[in-house]
Parts: sequence; C-alpha cells; structure tokens
Amino acid sequence: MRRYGYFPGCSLMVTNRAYSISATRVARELGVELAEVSDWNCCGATAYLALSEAKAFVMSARNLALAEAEGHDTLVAACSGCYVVLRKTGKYLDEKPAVRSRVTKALAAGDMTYNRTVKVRHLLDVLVNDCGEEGVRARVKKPLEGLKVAAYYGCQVGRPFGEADDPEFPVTMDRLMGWLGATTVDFPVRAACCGGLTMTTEPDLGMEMTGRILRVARERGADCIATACPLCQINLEAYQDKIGRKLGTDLRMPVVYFTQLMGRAFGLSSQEVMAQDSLTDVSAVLA
Amino acid sequence: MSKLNVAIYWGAACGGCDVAILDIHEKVLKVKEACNFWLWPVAMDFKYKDVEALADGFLDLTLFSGAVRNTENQHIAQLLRKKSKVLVAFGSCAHTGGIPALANFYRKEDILKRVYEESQSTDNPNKVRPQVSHKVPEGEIEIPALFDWVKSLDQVVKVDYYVPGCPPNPERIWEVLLAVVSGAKLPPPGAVLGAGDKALCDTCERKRSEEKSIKEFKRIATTIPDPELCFLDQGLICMGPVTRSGCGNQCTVASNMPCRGCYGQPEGTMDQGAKMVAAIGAALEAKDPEAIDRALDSLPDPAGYFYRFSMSTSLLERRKE
Amino acid sequence: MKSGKPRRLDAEATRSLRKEFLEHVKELPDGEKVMECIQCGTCSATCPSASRMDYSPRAIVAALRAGDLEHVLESDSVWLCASCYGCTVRCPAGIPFTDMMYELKRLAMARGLLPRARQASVMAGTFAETVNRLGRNNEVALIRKYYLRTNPFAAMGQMGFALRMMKRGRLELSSHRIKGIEGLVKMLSTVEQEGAK
Amino acid sequence: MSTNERIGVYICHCGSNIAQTVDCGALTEYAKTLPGVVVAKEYKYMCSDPGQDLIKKDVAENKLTRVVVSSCSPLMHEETFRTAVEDAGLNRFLFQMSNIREQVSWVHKDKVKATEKAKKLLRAAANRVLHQRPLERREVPVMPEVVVVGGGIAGIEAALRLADAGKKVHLVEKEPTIGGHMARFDKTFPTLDCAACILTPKMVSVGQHPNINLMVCSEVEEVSGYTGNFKVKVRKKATCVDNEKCVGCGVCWEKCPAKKISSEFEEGLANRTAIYIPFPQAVPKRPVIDRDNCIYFKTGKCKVCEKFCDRKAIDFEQKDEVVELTVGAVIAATGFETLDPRELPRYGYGRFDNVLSPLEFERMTNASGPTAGKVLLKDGTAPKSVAILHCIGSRDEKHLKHCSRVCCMYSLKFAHLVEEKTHAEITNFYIDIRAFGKGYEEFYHRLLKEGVTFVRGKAAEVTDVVEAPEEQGKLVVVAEDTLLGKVRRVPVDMVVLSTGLRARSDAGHMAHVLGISRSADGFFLERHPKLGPVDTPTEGIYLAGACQGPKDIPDSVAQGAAAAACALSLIVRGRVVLEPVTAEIDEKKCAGCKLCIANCPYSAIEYDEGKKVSVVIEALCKGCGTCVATCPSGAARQKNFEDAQISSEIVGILASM
Amino acid sequence: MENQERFEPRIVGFLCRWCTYTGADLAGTSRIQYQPNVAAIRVMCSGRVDPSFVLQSFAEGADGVFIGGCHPGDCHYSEGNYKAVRRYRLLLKMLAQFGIDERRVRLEWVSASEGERYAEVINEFTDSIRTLGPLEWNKEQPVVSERSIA
Repeated sequence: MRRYGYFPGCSLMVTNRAYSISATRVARELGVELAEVSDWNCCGATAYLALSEAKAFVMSARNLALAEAEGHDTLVAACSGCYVVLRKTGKYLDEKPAVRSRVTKALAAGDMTYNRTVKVRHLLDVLVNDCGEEGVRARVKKPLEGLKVAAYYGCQVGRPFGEADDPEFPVTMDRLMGWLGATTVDFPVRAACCGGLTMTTEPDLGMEMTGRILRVARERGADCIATACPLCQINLEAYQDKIGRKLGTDLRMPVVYFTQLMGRAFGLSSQEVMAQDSLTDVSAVLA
Repeated sequence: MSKLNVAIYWGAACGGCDVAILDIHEKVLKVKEACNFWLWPVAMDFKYKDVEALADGFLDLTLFSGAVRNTENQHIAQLLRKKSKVLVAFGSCAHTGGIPALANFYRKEDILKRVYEESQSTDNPNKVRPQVSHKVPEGEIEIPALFDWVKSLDQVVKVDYYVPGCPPNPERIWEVLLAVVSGAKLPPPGAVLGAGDKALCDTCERKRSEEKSIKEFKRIATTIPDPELCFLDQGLICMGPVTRSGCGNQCTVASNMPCRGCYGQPEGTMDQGAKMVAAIGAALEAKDPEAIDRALDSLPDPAGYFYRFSMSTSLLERRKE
Repeated sequence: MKSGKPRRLDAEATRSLRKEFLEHVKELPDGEKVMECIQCGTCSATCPSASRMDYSPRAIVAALRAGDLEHVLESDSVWLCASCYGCTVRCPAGIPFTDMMYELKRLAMARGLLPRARQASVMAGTFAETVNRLGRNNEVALIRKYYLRTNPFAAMGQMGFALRMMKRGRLELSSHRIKGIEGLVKMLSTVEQEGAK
Repeated sequence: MSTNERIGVYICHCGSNIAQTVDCGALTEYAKTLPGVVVAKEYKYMCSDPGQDLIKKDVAENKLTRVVVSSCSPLMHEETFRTAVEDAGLNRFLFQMSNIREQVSWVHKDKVKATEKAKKLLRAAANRVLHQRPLERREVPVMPEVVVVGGGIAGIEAALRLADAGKKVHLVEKEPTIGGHMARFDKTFPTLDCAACILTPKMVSVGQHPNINLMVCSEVEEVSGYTGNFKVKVRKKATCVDNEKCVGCGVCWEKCPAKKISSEFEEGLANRTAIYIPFPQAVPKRPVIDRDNCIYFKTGKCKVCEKFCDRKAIDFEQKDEVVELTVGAVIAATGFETLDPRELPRYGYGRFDNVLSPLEFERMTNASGPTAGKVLLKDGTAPKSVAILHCIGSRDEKHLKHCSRVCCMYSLKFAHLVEEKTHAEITNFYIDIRAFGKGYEEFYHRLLKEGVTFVRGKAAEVTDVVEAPEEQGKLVVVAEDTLLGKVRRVPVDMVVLSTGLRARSDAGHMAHVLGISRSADGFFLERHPKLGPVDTPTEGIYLAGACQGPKDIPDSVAQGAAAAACALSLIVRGRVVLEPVTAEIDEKKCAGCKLCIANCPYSAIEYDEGKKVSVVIEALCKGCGTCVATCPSGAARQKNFEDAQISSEIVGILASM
Repeated sequence: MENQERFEPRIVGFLCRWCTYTGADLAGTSRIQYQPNVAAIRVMCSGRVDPSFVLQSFAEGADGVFIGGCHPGDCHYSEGNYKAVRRYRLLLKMLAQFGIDERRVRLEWVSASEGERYAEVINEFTDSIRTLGPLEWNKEQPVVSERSIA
C-alpha cells in the first residue's frame, strides 16, 4: 500500500467533506493511503497571502514540517488553493535564503524544524499518474458508459509551473475519465478561473467567470462538470441558479468531484461518495 | 691510497638500510680495507662526543639513513653535516621521508594519544606522556622532542647525494661505495646515485596494453596476479610508472608484486601521488561522476597508496593541521 | 483607463513608493524580470478580470515605469485579481504577475492606500483574524464577520444558500481549534517582531 | 629568480576600456619590479601601428629577448602581437599576453581590486615568458576540395561560388532534393519575387555543374583531421533507385499504388506516392523509395515501379554507402526548423481546422501547391477574415528567447497575399514591427496603405468560446490593444501563426560531429559576433545561413557567398600554418608505460618497439595535452604549454605582492 | 566583523581555451560583473590539467582551485573533459586525506556561450571559498609546536 501525507485543507472538513471522503475512499480502493497529517493548520491561503507573505509562508511551512516529522516525502493536497500555496512556500524556501532563515526562525519559536524534504503534489496528479491506467482500469466495476463529462480543472491545479500537466491545457482528468468508461466533451475553458473568492468580494465578476464555465459545459453537451477543487465546486454548484436567473438562461448542471465519479465507477454506493451533499441534482450522475 | 673516513648513521628508520649494507656480503671486507669507520651505531660503539671531537670536514663520507622525526635526529644530522665532506641521504626515509612520513597524515596529538593511551598493549591509567625534560634523582634528563611532522634529510641539512630505496639495492650500494672508494669523479651534488633516470616500467618486462580501461581496483591481498601482464592492466595499482628504476625489479619481476614506489619519483615527475591520480584516474572506464565514485570505492586509501614513501617531499608534505 | 486630470504627485513620495515596490518584487523568484516587460499585453488579454480593471496587468507595469504606482494602488485593479496565474503562465518575459499582485496588495495596505475595493482587504483581514484564532479557517465565521463589516444587507441575499447548505450538514457551526495553536501563534508573532512583511 | 633574459612589458589602455578600471600607471611601475623586466611602458592602443612599433623599437634598442603585452584577450590579438614580435626579429613564441580587458576591466568595477588582479595576471605572464621557448610553426598542405553540408539557399550559394571558382565541391543534403525551405515558398519579401523563379535556376546549375558532386539523401557522420585536411565520412542512404540509369521520366511514381502518403514537402496538405520526388522541380530529378511506406518493403509483394521502369533503374537491394572525402574546408549550411505551434496549445493549432502554421500557409499560397495557390478554409470556401499572429514562440523566454527576425516580414507578406487573393479582412497582431532590411519599412507602409489592420498587442489565445453573436462559428483572437488599453476579441475565419525559427533538433548532434559550439539559443556559434560571423573557432570550418541564427534569404545568400570566400581563401593559399601546441615525448625520459597511448583521443601516439618508448605522430596530434597530464614521468611535453610554463603562472598568480 | 577586512580568497583557475576561457571572455564582452578573486590560466583542454597543478596551487598558497571545461559531449578534443572529471573525483578523494575540504576544488562545465553562467559559477565558488576561510598552506609553520610534549 502506497502511503502519502495528506493535507485536506479547511474547506474539506465540513463544507466540502464530500471531496475528502470520496477521495480517501477511492484512494483506498487503489491501494493508496492518504494519511492525514495530524493537527495541520490553514495553508496560508490566498487571502492571507495578501496580508502578509511572511506569515503565510510560516503557516505553510508548519504543515510541511508536520508532514516531514511524520516521515512523508510527499504531501498530497486536495484543494488547489492549498496546493499552490504549499508548493509556492516550498519553492521560496528552496530558492530564497532570506525566506528560509526567517521561516526557520519562526518555526523554531514553536519548537519545529523543516529540512525541505517534502514534495507537494495535487490529489489529481497522484491518483492518475501514480496509480496509472492499469491500476485504475482494474478497479472499474461499473464503467460510466455514456456519461459525457466536462473535465474542469480550474486554474490552480497546474499553475503556475505546470509540473504534472500542461498549465494551460491539462489533460490528466480527461485521461482518467476515459479509463472510467466516460467520455469528455471538448471543453476549452477547462483551466479557466471560476472567480474564486471574487464570488464574495466582487460578485458580478465572480458570476461572470463561473457563468461562462457553466454555459460552455452546456453548449458542449456535457452531462456534468467534474472538478478537482472545492472552491470551484462550490462556486459552480451553489451559484448556478442565481447566475442563470441573472442571465435569463438555464445553467443547471450537476457539479461533482472527480473522486465521486471514480467512486461510482469503482462500484461504491452513492452514499459512500457523499452524493447526498450535492446542491445540484446529481441523480443521473452519481445514482 | 689513504683510507677514507666514513660514518654511517640511522635516524627515524627501521635499520633495514644498515642491514642492506651488510647484504653486500663478502664485499664488506673490501670496504673495511678501504675505510676507517668513525660512527656506525649498529655495528660498533662510538659516542657522540667522539664525533663532536672530530675536525669539521674530517669525514670523507657519511651515509645517513632514516627520516628526521625529532630534535635528536636533527641535531645529529647537523653535526654530521658539519663533520662530513660528502653527506648521502641513504634509503627512502632519508631521501623522501619513507614509511615514517606516513605519520604526516595524522596530527601529532592523535599519534601520541594512540600510542600512549589507546593501543591495545598500553597500560597507562594516568595518561603519562614523555616530557622533554624530566627530573630524576640523578638530575635532569632530556628527551628529544617529537616534531609535528616527519621530514626528509634535505629538509634540515644540505645533502650531497641521494641513494634511494627501501632499502637500497645491495648491488647499487656496492657501485656507490666503489665509486667513492676508488676516487672516481662523482656526479654534481644533488644527484641521485644508484638508480636509473627513467621510471620503473623501463626495466619491467611485463606486457602492457595500449588501452587502459579500469573498471575497479583490485587488492594484491586477494588477487593472484598474472605474472606476464602489466599490473595496471589487471586493475592492480603498481607505482612503477611514477617510480624511479634501479631497484632491479625485485618486486615486479622476481616477486610478482606491484611496485610500491620506494625509489621515489623520476626526475621529470612533479609529484608522485598527483601524477598517479592523473595517470590512473584518467584510465577509469566510468563517465559520470556517480559511476566514477563507485569505481573509486575500491580504492579506499589513495593517498596512503600513492605517497607510501614520499610524503615528506611531496608537494603538500603533510595533512592540514 | 482612469479618466480625469492626472494628479501631481509628490516626486519624492512617488520615487520611494516605486523603490520600495521594486525592492520587494526583486525578492520574488524571477521578480527582477518585471524590468524586462515588453508591453505585449498577453497578461491583460489573458486576465479574466482585466475588463473591470482601471489598470490592466500590462498597464500596471507601464505605470510602474512612469512612476505612477500611486494611481494604481488607489484604483481597485489589484483587488480584482482572482489569483488564477493565467498571466504568469503566459507572460513571455517570465514576469510572476500573480505574486506581483500580492505584493501590490500588501503595499497598498501597508501604505494605507485603501482601495475602493475595500471588501477584499476586509476579506483578507477577516480571514487572517479567523485563522490566527483557530489555526484553521471556518467559513461560517468568516462569511458572517465579512458581511457584518462590509454590507450586512448583502448577507440577506445569502440566506437561501446558507439554508440549503445547512440542510445537508455542510455548515460548520462549531469552530475547530488546532492543538498546536499556541506554537503557531508564537511562530506568527516571531515573524511580526522581525518586522517582516 | 635571476635571469639573463630581458623582458619588455607593454600595458594597453585600450582607449578607456582598460584604463578606466585598471590603474595602468601603477601596473607599469609594478611591471618594472618583476624579474627580468628591463622595459615597461603603457600606451593607449597597443594593437595600433604605433603601439606595435613601440615593441619593435624596444626589441632593437633595449635588446629585448622576451615580450609581454597586458591588454585584451589573447583570443583577440595574440596573433597581432606575435607577428609584431616576429617582425622585430624575435621568435614569435617568446611572447606572452595577459588578459586584463575581458577578464579584468570589463568584469570588475572596484579599481583597486581590478588593478590587483591585473598585477597577478601580469606577474604570471612575465614568469611564464621566461620559460617559453622558440618554436617553429608547422606548415601543411591544404586539400583543394570542400564539403558543403546542407542544400538550402545558403549551401547552394556557397557550392556554386566555389564550383565557379574551379574548386571541387561535395554538396551533402539530407533530403531527396536540394532547395531547402526556400523551395517551398511562393513569394519572397519585400519584392514579392516568385521564390521558385529565382531559386530553381540555381538548383539546376548545381545539378549540372561539373565541379559539384551532389549527394542527396546523405548525411555527414564523422569529421576528423584538422584544418586543411579534414576527413569527412558521408552516409549515402539507399534510395533503391540507380541514379545513373534513371532519367526521371516519372512513370514509376505515376504507377505506384501507394498513393496516400502525407507529403512532407506539402506539410501534409497533399499526398504523395511511396516512390516519389518531393516536387516537380526537384534537383536531382530522381525519385526515391520511402521504405516505410513502400508496399513491397511492407508485404514483400508489388514491385510495380520495377515492372514499369524500362531503364531498369529500380534496385530494391540497394544498400547504404559510406563515402570518405578528404577536403580542405567544411561549410555547415544546415538551416533551421520552425517552432511547432503545438507547443503553445493556447493558439489552438491541431484543435481548430483553420489555424495554420506558416509553412502550411506558404504551401497554400504557392501556385504549384495543394490548393493551386488559393487561400481556402478547410471546407473549401474562401475566408472572409484572416488574423495573422506575430511572435508565436519568439521573444518568449519559455520558448524562443530570441527575435526570429523574419516573422514580421513574412507576416506582412502573408497579409499582402491574403489581400491579393481573397480581399478578406486582415488583422495583424504584433508586439513591434521589425522591418530592418532594405526596402522592408517601405513594404510595411505599402501594407498599411493596402488597408490591412494592425493591432499592437500579442494575441493571448484563439478560442471558439462564443461571447457575442458575431463570434458564432468563428475563431476568436483575444488580444489587448495596448495602444488603447482595451482587450479586443476579433472573430475571424482563419488564423495564421507566425511561429519563430529555432535551431534544428539535430543541431547538437551536428555540432558534435563538426566539433563546434552552439550559442545559448542552440544555433551554431560563430567565432566572433562581428568580425567572424561565418567563421568558427576551428579554421577551415565555416557557417552559412540560418544554422548560425535566424536569417532571411538575402542574408543567407550573403553568408553562403562569404563562407565560400573564406573556404576559397584557405584552399587557394595551398598551405596552412598550424599552431605548435602539439605534444612530443622525450625518449630519454620515457619508460614506455603506454599510459599516454591509452589516453590519446586521436591515436596519435605509437610505441616504438625498438627503442621501447612512445612516439607522437605530430601530424595526428591536435594539441589537447591530455597525454602530458597523464605522463607519469614528465617525458611527454606540450609545446607552449609545458609543465614549467604553467607552474610558473601558478607561482605568479599566488606570489604575495 | 565589520571592522575586520573581508577575507579575499586567492583562487587559481584553469580554463579550457575552447569553452570556459571563451565563455569568460564573453562575460567580459557582455560586461557581466563578478568577483575578482579567480585569476585564470589558459590551457588547451581541461584534460591538460595535471592534478599536480592543483597541489602546487595549494602549496603556493591558493585557497581554492577552479577548473573549467566543455560540457560532456562538447569537448573540442572529444573526451578530454571526461578524463578531467575522472581525475577530479580521485583527486578530491585524495585531498580529503590531506584534510583539504573537497569544496576547495571545483570542476565545472561552462561553454563558450555561457558568459552569464561563468560569472554565476565564479561568484558562487568565490563565496563558498570565502565561507570556508583561508587555507594558508604555504604559511611557515613551526615543526615543533609545543616544547612540553616529546
């Protein structure tokens, strides 16, 4: 059994628990243990970065240090926001001695050290690239035949450095959906931004961005949108009615996590993949 | 022809060089006919004060074997220098430091600690160390002080000639003595006597390939070498290429053993060890640094190997303090 | 573009703002590349928020060159950045635009150049407050405070959403505080004492 | 150190290049304190005639026996000063140079530290010169033939120039025909001449020239030897056609049943047969069999071509042939590649039918191309609007950092051709228009007058996501109009991507074969960016055309001619002087350990069984000095890089001030 | 520390004429600034660098030795740089036995086009030698350091 350090991130604890629960579950099916790092804290996230870069790095570094102390060389982040911040912290610690010494000092104040041995990876990357086509296909019990999926990656899965996939035109999830028996639609906005927190701070802008994704998914004939980020998921599912009303069009569309689709293809029940948490009608997709 | 006045002395040495003189066998009698000995501790009983009493330049020839390791060695070297017309550094230790100079890879403190505290046969609970001066009921006695590192003879006094070898080949000794005894014209001072000018390969009959590609180094202790083939072609380190000829190939031909380098480096070699690095380093097969390092794992002590006899006169002379 | 008469800036203040910004930016990995901008506009054409910005990402660099950063910071441009890294990925000069935007946000707050998009700074502040207290974020607490501080009436519009979430048990009503909060607070205050941004 | 030698030291100011950072006065005073130095002088330009005269005069008046010049890099002026020293009556190798410009004054700002470093380098040189010996330079004959690698316009030009001068030229081309990229173009900028009309006569001349040995489907595999005497191994790939018997009648390719093979020449826009010529004007007009697609080679049955060939020219059993040529010079004219637009998925190439690469567009506009010169959409209709996107991949540090030089102009040419052929709306998206050549700016103005739209802003993407009704069914180019500060979405029917030029993917391999270097952009590195643009550091190997960097046709032709002139100048000389840096072995010291033989990369050392010593064959020695470093007993010596000379430099650098 | 004069390492460089020396010249023509501590000796090939030169440099008082050659596969003499790297690895191992930190000798590949890289490598190497401090091998040291110990 492969074992990775796992960083769920704050929003996966309750609000987006469906993602974390389904992820852990399908990972186990694939022989992967996502070992949650104990007592992790907020990654330092987008909004915190805007306030104090130094503090954000310390927040992130504490998590990396925890993972290191637990013997992990890889920390898997499920939330794309956490993924970017944790990885950025790693990069700064590697490249900028000033940041390194400041963070080291701060960690020491809390009796912690970090030796920069942890690599941060996204859940999507790990489940697809480490388990591989054979590994995934071997688990499929109920192929998702006939299901047309809009594989929506969001912006931060592959950015800014694009180590695991092309940062502008990722295909990882498309490959995965193929292994699960589904087809993916031509989806040019696959890596477009959903608007993120602007949905709260600049609602008009946020709705414009999210609306475009929903609209293109419908135009391209998708049955559902699959996401790999909790913020994307909630923006797309929670605001679709409101945006539809605003634009005077029907934008309704099931929005699920890619891990939920994996779970269904692996033969897990809809409860096991937390279909009941959905705000959209997912009966045709996760039933 | 009047008899020559001769002294033979050993400094930091094993005594092998004195034995080698005796190894000229019955010819030693001829030496006796030609020489008066004024100092030869291994064979006869003289006191330093007898030597001190001699007029400066009284001795026609002094053979000094052994390295200079302590203040006594230095003192006698200086004394004999003063009393001798011709001073010969005799054998590897006097010539290049020899085996004693391998101590130059260690700090003096570490050596003393090992010898007076740690060695298995030592019983010294109070960790007593020899002192330079010590009071006894008879008065104060002085013990020679150990130098921080071992030096060759020419690092403390001017040397006229060198006779290399550990020990020097008896044939060569006889030739040297004969030359001095017969009053033949000696080469200019500073010359190496009793040795060839070229490297040992010149007199080695082993077959050598023209492509060296060393995968790993073998050890003589665990290998039976092919007696016909160049040792380097067999992955055995032979110091022949960086060592002066003249020994008669007693190791490489007679004993099927690789050369250990006791005759010192030939004239054009800058540094015996560095040249060995250049020559055999380049002949490794591996290309990338990791593979090279793996191949080098089979050579655990390169410096000890390459400077077995020449540490004192090598470019670096000693380990960094 | 921002209309109206260009304001005469205090020359010294302008210079120092520019200098401070450049110093900070150069500390970013590849930050020095901001000097190599070729004004091609790829960033702006990529940016999903550019249409609402007074200063598009390209124009921000142009303003920086012209010593006009103050106007940039008084506009809400940087607060509209959704941090999608599209510009960073595409910039042919390799400028880390997104990181640069964070730098501008921090600078604006530090200089008290409060933007019209006050909400974003309130959001950031509220978020930090929550995280400093708990070690983790709590969406309910965050959103509640945020609306209280910005536009309590807007919160009313969110009621339906909240109800639907609550029905599914997706609202975390009690706050989870991490065990190591004490250590974390120490770490963060160390940073503060160092005076680091 | 006491010495009988009398050294003269000369410090160059190089205008202010050296003097502004190095205290030349102090350096001169310091020189006077060094052993053996009897004269030390400073001068503004040592390389000038008066500067050199200074040395010559001092050699005579002060009876100098050695000379040191502290100035620029020896790679720049060593030959100049050696010649001056020789003119003064000293052996040219009793001279040493210290590099206080490239490696001191230009790279350090602190005057005190720079002066100190200059002193170290000067002291090293003054020490070294005392150990230098008079040397004779070796002259060897130059072989009179030349190999030109690559049959594009640069290679063609070089080959014709040399052949017309009466020299035998071997033109080696990888493809089945010469002509290169230019053969695929329709018009050329800015004059809009027909490329075929100006190129094909030259191609025919090559094919017919008695002095040109044209080798197509051939690759250079190995280059050995030295200036004036290169041995070049060329592999002639089996084409399965006997070119002596074939007359190019064409019956074989007409009859070949394998007809659906995508044509490389046509960028896949048309098909060819398995036995084929790339295009009708190919030179030589001899078909080749594409074994991967030939039915006989795939199934063992067919041989239709053989049946119809009444010249009996088809030979399925033909094998590759390796030819060894001995030549005096080699000209590399291996050309370039265009960037694969798939590297930038944002522009939709490969996803959208009507996004074209520049070479596809060239073929489309070519009268003899797949659409007979019509600009057509995939559905066969004419586009009503076309966008041309400049700088795709160029000026982009994630792809090609450099400006590809030709794209602005070919984009303008495309715009003109579209305008001429379709009257479509044309929009160019550009960062800067770089119209630097003769008549180029005028061409830009012509396009402006023709009503072509120019948007200053690099296209960020091409999308089919519809945001407005007019975008329905179109390709939308998104760019910021940076002059207006406004993002524009321009719906069009067709997009042409003006991709940049890059070094060929096999450039690394070729550089290794030729023993030359590449610059950071991957193109071959010239000897000097200004004064040696077609030379390489190895005399006798020259560069022509876009293998050295992106170039348009006139520049490629000019370089082809220039490289020919360089090669000609070498072989007409008939003899070449070789640097005496070869190794020699002192038989008095050599013990015959043979370690040097094992270390020599050129098999230039032999073992003399009689004398039992190793011997250097001077003609084969290239002077790397590896054997000298290896030689355990100091028997091997490298001329002008002797142990004592290098050691004395070490002492000079490290001696305390 | 501020009052103390900064330690300026003395470093000898052996640069191959085809790649690194030309690259160093390119740094010059491109006016890329770097620290002045390395003084270069030109050799035809990194394969010419006899380890004896490295030892001699230390014995004469160098704090560091830099060797620059062509990238693997790019050697003007086909394989000289491979010989250099083999010697270099063995030399490091031997120097360790002399108590010389292996960071004091560095072999780097710098091509003729890498002027910027040359400057970077030299700066980095100079800084690392500065951190290691002076070696001072040539400084006269007493043969008997303490009279009290025999």
